[in-house]
Amino acid sequence: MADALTLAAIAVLAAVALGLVRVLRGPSRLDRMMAVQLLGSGGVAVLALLAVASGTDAILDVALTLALLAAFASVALARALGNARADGGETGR
Amino acid sequence: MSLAPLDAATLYGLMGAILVGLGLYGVVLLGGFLRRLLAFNLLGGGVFILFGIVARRGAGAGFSGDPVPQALVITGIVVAFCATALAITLIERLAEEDSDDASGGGS
Amino acid sequence: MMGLILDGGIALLTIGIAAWTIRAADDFAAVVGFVAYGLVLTLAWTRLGAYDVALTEAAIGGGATGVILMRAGARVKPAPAIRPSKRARIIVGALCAAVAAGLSAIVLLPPQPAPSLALEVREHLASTGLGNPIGGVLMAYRAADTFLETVVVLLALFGVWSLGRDAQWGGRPGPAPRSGDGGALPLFARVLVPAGIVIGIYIVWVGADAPGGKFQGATILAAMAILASMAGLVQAPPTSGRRLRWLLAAGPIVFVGIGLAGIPLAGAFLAYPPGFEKPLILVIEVALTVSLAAMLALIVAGPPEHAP
Amino acid sequence: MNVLLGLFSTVAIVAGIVFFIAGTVGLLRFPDALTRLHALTKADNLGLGLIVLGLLPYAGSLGAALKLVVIWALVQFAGATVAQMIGALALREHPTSAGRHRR
Repeated sequence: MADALTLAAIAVLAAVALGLVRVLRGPSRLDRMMAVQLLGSGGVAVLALLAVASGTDAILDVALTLALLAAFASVALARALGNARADGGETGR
Repeated sequence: MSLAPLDAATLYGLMGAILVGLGLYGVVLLGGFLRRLLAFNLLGGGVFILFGIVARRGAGAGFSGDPVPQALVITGIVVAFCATALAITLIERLAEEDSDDASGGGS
Repeated sequence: MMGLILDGGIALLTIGIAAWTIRAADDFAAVVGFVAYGLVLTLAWTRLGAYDVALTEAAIGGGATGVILMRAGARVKPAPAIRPSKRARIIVGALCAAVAAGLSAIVLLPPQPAPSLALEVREHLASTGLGNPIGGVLMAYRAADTFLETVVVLLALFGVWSLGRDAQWGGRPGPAPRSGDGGALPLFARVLVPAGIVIGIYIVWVGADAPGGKFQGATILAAMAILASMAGLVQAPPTSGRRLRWLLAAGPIVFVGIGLAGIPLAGAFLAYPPGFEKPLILVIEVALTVSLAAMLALIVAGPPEHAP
Repeated sequence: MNVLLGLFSTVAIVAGIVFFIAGTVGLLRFPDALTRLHALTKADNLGLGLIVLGLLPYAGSLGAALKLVVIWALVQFAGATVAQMIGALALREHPTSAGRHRR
């Protein structure tokens, strides 16, 4: 049971790592922003699997914090990028 | 002295060592304050992990790790954040002063 | 075995992200890399069984540090790329590799038996009434360090404020609120902020007996304040406000007050009178959480930008 | 009953992993930022949702199960918001190429 869940965590991590390679290469900044999104949901999935695999409830609290703060970071990134664009004098819609 | 067993602590310890090397390279060679600051934080992450494996190997008395180094790392992360924040504000202010000088007007 | 494969994967991913961050073409990309680095380090700390540290890394490493770096990345013009000569790269690379190799040797040849204070902590933990050994270390064994740490955070805030322009001293930090910003952000903040406040308080509360605590909880609360201000729901208070200054000082004042009371009552500065350890530690933790949350949020908000 | 529950969990978790892999394939194969965004948000949120669903029977306590659901909801909600923000930015940057994908 624990081994199977750890295997599942490895599979998710591998998928996320592969996607990360693609997203970080860009070419646009929008692609790169998805990296945080991808690692946020993937990392939370890995932590959830590990929490149940090891029966450690504390890992769920880590996952909860990660979900909250990864969301916060990616929203801040999107906003910082939006502001940079607006200041750069590009016209909006 | 004998070779450490290949376990999680050893693996992450080697990772920490490599992170310190990478961060150091960035601090020395990268151009621009922001990039150096980032590299310094990467280095810090590696140092904290090295503390973490000391904690992990000191596991005992029913704890999954020695609590003292772990508490040190928590203090370290908070202080590193404060130093980074101060440095970034300084970098921003420097950039502001530079652009004031360039446009010929002060505040 | 399965666990070791996972650990190897996390370690490789962390090193890859760190290397990518060092090599990244522009500042924005490097900041994204650094936030990703904070997220994978959280996984590494979890695998090392250091859940308290994992919580701190998730909150501060990925979240708060990432946001101030983004602020700088958006404002600071990228520095002209300096291409160090090939010789410099080889020499520095070799030296850094030597440092990494030296540290690896220390990792591979550990002292036997491993040094540990776990037994001593276990012996004395009962006297604090706490169940979380790390909380016990922070609040009893290293109480003076923890007190000075909050002072460091406060000093960092003063440092950030003092870097503002003279004319704006005492004014409000952060960008002016924009009404009708539109998009999904205001709705997101309206839902997430209340949920985040509950989670932040929960993390402080479980910190007495399980992984968690004031620094982690305070960072979550600070992040929610920043989110509300990013969404234009609230505006940062003027830094000269009397109420704000009391809020910032409350934690350190309570801490030092209880610490001083320990001299006549328990025989030492920051010693707790027997029987009152747990309630006193909880009072300090709550006061510190409130002050730390305000400090961290204001540090992220930056120096005052509007004349008072 | 237990066998059924185990089967349900296995199917849900495996399906969740398949969605994560599908998301990665989408990221690797799709031509521009907007379509990649589509692949990422759909796949990851469904993937995490299915994994959480599969883990629920083994959560051990009601509190743990509740935390799992809250975690999923947080990620789902953040994903939707960030996707909207990235999408708006993409539209502002390349109005024509982004418009091509709208029907």
